[in-house]
Amino acid sequence: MESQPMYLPEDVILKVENLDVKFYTYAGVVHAVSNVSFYVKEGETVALVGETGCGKSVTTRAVTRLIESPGRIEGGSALFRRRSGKVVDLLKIGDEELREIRGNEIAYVFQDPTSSLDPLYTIGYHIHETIVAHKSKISKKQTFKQAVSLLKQVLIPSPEIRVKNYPHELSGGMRQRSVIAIGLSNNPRLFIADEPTTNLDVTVQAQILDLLKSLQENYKMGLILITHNLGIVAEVANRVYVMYAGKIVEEGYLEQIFYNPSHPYTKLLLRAVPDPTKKIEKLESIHGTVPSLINPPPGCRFQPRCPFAMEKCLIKEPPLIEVENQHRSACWLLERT
Amino acid sequence: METIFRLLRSIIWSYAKLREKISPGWIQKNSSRIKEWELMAYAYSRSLIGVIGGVIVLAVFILAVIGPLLAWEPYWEYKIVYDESLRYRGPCLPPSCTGYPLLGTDEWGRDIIAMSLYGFRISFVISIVVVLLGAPLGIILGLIAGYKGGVVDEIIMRITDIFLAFPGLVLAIAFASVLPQRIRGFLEVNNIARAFFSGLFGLRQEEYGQLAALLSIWIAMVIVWWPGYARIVRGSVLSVREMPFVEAAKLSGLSTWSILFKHILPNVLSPVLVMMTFDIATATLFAASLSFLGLGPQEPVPELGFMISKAGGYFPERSSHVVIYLGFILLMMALGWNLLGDALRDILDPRTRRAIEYRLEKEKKK
Amino acid sequence: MGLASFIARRILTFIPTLIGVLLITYLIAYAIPADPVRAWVGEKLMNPETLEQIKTKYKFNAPWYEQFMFLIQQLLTGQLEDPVRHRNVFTELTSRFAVTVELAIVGFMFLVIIGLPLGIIAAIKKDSPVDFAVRVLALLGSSLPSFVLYYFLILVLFVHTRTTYLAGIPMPSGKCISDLAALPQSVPVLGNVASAIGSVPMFGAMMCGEWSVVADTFKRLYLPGLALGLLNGGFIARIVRNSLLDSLSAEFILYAKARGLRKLSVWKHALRNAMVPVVTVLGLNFGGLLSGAIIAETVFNIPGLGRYMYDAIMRLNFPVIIACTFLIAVIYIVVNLVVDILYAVIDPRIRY
Amino acid sequence: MSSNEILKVLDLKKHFRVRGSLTKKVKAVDGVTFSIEVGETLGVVGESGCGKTTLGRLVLRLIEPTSGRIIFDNKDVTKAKGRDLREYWRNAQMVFQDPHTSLDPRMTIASILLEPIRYYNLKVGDEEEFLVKQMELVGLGREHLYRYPHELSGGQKQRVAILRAIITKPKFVVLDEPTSSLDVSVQAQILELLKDLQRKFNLAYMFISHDISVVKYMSRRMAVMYLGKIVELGASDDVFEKPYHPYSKFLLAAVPIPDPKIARSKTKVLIKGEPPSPINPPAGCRFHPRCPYAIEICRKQEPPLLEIENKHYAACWLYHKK
Repeated sequence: MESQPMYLPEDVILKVENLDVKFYTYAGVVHAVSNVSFYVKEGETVALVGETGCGKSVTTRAVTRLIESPGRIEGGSALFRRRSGKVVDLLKIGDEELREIRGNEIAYVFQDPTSSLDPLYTIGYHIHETIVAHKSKISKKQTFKQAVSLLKQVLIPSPEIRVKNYPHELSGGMRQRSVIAIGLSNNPRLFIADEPTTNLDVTVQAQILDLLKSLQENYKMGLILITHNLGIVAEVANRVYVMYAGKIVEEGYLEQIFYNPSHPYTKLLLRAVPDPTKKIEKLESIHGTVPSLINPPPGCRFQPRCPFAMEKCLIKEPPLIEVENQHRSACWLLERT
Repeated sequence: METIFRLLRSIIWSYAKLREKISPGWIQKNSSRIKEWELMAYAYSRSLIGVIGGVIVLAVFILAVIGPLLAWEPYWEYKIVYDESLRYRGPCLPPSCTGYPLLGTDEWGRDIIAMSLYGFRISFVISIVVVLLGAPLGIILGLIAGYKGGVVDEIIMRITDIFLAFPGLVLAIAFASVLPQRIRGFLEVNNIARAFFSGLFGLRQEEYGQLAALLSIWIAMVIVWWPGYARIVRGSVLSVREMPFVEAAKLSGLSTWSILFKHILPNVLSPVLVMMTFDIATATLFAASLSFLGLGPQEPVPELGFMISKAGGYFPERSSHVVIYLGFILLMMALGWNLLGDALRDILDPRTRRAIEYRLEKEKKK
Repeated sequence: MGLASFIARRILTFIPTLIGVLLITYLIAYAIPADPVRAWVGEKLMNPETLEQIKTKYKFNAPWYEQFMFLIQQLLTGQLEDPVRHRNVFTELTSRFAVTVELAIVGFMFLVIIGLPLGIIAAIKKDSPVDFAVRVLALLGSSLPSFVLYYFLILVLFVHTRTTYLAGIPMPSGKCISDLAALPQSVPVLGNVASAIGSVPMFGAMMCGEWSVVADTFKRLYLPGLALGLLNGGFIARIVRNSLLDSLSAEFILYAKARGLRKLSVWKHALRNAMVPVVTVLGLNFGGLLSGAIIAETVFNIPGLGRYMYDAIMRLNFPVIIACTFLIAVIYIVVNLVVDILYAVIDPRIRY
Repeated sequence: MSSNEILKVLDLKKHFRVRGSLTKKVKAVDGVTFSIEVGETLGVVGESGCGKTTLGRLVLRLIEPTSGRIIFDNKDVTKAKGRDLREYWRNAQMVFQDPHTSLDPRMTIASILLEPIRYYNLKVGDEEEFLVKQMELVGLGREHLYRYPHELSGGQKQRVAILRAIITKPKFVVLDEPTSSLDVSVQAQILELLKDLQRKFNLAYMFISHDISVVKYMSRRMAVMYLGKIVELGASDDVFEKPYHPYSKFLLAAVPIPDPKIARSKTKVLIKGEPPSPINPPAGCRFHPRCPYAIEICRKQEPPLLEIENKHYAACWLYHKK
């Protein structure tokens, strides 16, 4: 059965709509991601921001169905424009087609490069494997040559030697660069970086971010950056999605989010982070903790911690309300009555 | 399952109420601990393997305690003296034949069911005591080696290595063949020890020669038993001692010994407990193997391994019923502990904890 | 590069272990309050002259440490003599050990054949009836008294079907044996190795192409081998299962999927990573088999190392006891070393 | 020594032996000198492997120093033993990075908190009432007292760990990355709590962190560490606004600023490579292989920590004899 050709605006690579992911654990059903929609354009950096357990990693993993049992994608669509120009729904295509896209057209960098790399194989072998999985006729010699040039691109010194190194022989920063090189091995159209610098030192973090930015410019790929660090967002993102408890609470261009935040959570979060360039008397802290996603609070999920909560917030979940052009926020305070 | 949970819970709560009576406020202060116990009881009651194991162990325990009192035939009477046809008489099961003995006799014409009742006690006592003596020895040495490190660690681990380089059975054979004469001499003159040990094993006091053989198996096994514990405990201590809570305890003013016993030991105990449970099974079989090789007590002591080895000489023509029945008993004794250990490993596994916790909550709500 | 120095260092740390093992053995044997010489000679041949002769030969009148040094010296120079059989201990030990090696290999084969596939299937079909069956097999295997299982296999496979026999050990032909013994003269180093390997009858027969002897050996030993496999196979399967499940849930497996690798490549990563703990357990099991399965050797009437040592203890045969313990301790050391080296082969993180 | 100083550390060193080698040494902390005044916070920043965590433990004698002196409250505690060491620990405490591992999982909160009280024989009257009062200090209540650590959230656990540290009424607390395993919103709560307690009890803090923004917010003075040495030390504002040492410059430039305009306008100065291993560090100035301003002397001689401006020190030859 041939499905209807799906529509995607020209410059959009990925458009996710109403994504729903649940984890069926013993402890009950965790509604990890509910009703999340976002899109990524060519050559654009989109940041997903939020605290631990807000569902940002799950969202991106769900896009290529990397959710393992007991997790399940319950609904939504993820339209993706393939290199050939064909638009497919990643959540519906067959396993083999999905495999062809993974690691080839969509590349990942997971949070911890140490545990993403198989300790028993060299960096070169990882790249070789990734290329061979998507190109049938290529010799080992060729792939290793390619591996060397990829490592050179991610600025690893003496790549001819490093290509034969095992992961444990590299420093944390080099490992992260290698993982980025693996991601680039098939010229992906979309690059998903999940907390790519969390375990790294600040100076190395700056190097990696710089590298990601320049690579993105060279390759013209879409970049989804997942992070909890607002400083990183400020440095590299074009557009920002703020997530809280499995939902997107605010979205917009970088300046809109930073200079005109409209959701109380975003506002408080921005004031909870010490900015070293400013004199701060007191940090704003958000009292309480992130709610359980098994029994999320009724109405707005931020309501139990929100200093502006009204009666309505307890009853009804707020939809995303337009604040200004492309800037939307899920808060009842913005409702024009 | 439900009844077992309720039973365990009522035991927990009656203990808690007792403590509450002694020192008021105990229940409130220990509510989390009681919750923890309940959680264990729940997890255990939901484990089919564990419940079966527990029932078997309990049955073996009861039989071991009352067995020698229950046995209707004294083991020291050789029936074949009166009736030669009683030697290796086959089982006599009700429909086809009625009467005595139900499952047949051994080479001396004794009822094997009655003999096995003595056997329970002997095997049970040996296995429990070996593990209860061997494990603490190994645990203490492992704790010291792991926590102190350096030269102390090196020396303790070299000694451990020496004992591990010996195959356990061989070392035990060596001990079992060396010790009996000395112990026998000791028991001959020491009446109190004789009375104590004969009571413990459910044997007659006259059997001190055989008691000496049993005790030497015992000592031999304790000596080969501790190195495994020393090693596993040392390994765990090495990782626990790096935990910040150990440093925090130092800063809280605790001495090295207090830290070892209050913080480190409780945190390395789970794998050791599991290992001990499995080891009681291994020790049961190990002791039986030694007797099987003729290194344990001799006639007339009805030790299970020894009786099987005797019957083995007539196997399979005349004695298969003895091998089957006594083999089955040994199997059950070991299986009970092994099942229990397997369940215990699951219960103590922190990875499954959350799930158990939640299911208990749900159960309670119902 | 570091491997040689690692092995050297390990062997150095094992020397005290070895000395400790020998010393303890000797002290235990020495502590026996009986007259070993009487046990060696037997009541019939007893006359004061022979007794005195043996006593002087083995330095029984000297202090214990001199006796010990004497035994060790004899052991290390290969002159130790079995005072009961009046043969060089090593000649006897070699033939006994060769039999044990055969049994260990057959047993190990069954162990691997039963353990590995069952473990992998149990991991793939986690929480299924197969998984449960493996668990039960592991529990039964470790709960069943080995000798009872041996009797039963004899009952089924020997008494009823006669597919095996319980006496003798098949040997290659005399010509084959003398050919192998002559090898070191024709080819210097390699010949020595080949000759040593050929001293295990099964291998000797293979080298001479006497396949019927190999088949006979297998027919003779498959029963105890199967028994050993059944007793420990379930346990091995559980280890395989657990470590495979661990490696399957590792992050790099998910990452391999994210890279779009084919199923086969993903499994390659999972299986190789699961091997490390399995190699340890298999190695230690093989070491245990090499040290002699005394009970199996007793029940199946196999003249192996375990049986030899058992007899020696029973007759207070010090020289043989010392030699056997020495061999067993060396096996322990070598097995541990080989396991460590295998680690390094599998896992590049471990380098010496 | 000015009477206002609670802690003074002189030329403190810790060299670890590398396993399996007789000659190789990790110079985790290699000649560190600083002091902390009563009631003030000294921030210590640096990247992984710079020795900041080792320094914290050395100061508290949880690790034995190789050489150097530690003077606490005018008493030399470098070699203190038994009773003296306990007395030191009663007055100098520590909060660890990860509250999940710094609280014994097998003890209830009450028994964890009672340990210092019992082992230091503190007179508190009714234990339970005392504990409840103390719990209120850190924003927890009686209902948390008899729980196990796993029943609390990360932030609550860290509150308990902080309370354990201050329950003996110490004068000085080492805070070893106390918020790096917590979420941003919880981090702010804990930082405010720490500031609050400092004011209440006039505590001196040594605040160790890799997060420069947090250190700057928390501390009046800060020290920058590189490969076991302090390379720059001064008032936090001064160090941040006008770093002297080239390494500090790179480090501070790399800090992401949560403000897009500043973040994008700031000049990019990226340092090359990653910190080398502290095993056999380079001779001379340890930073010279990566330093773009390195001169001849840097390769040969180690620069001393010099006062360049009012109480602002840097260890760099570039500022020597100016």
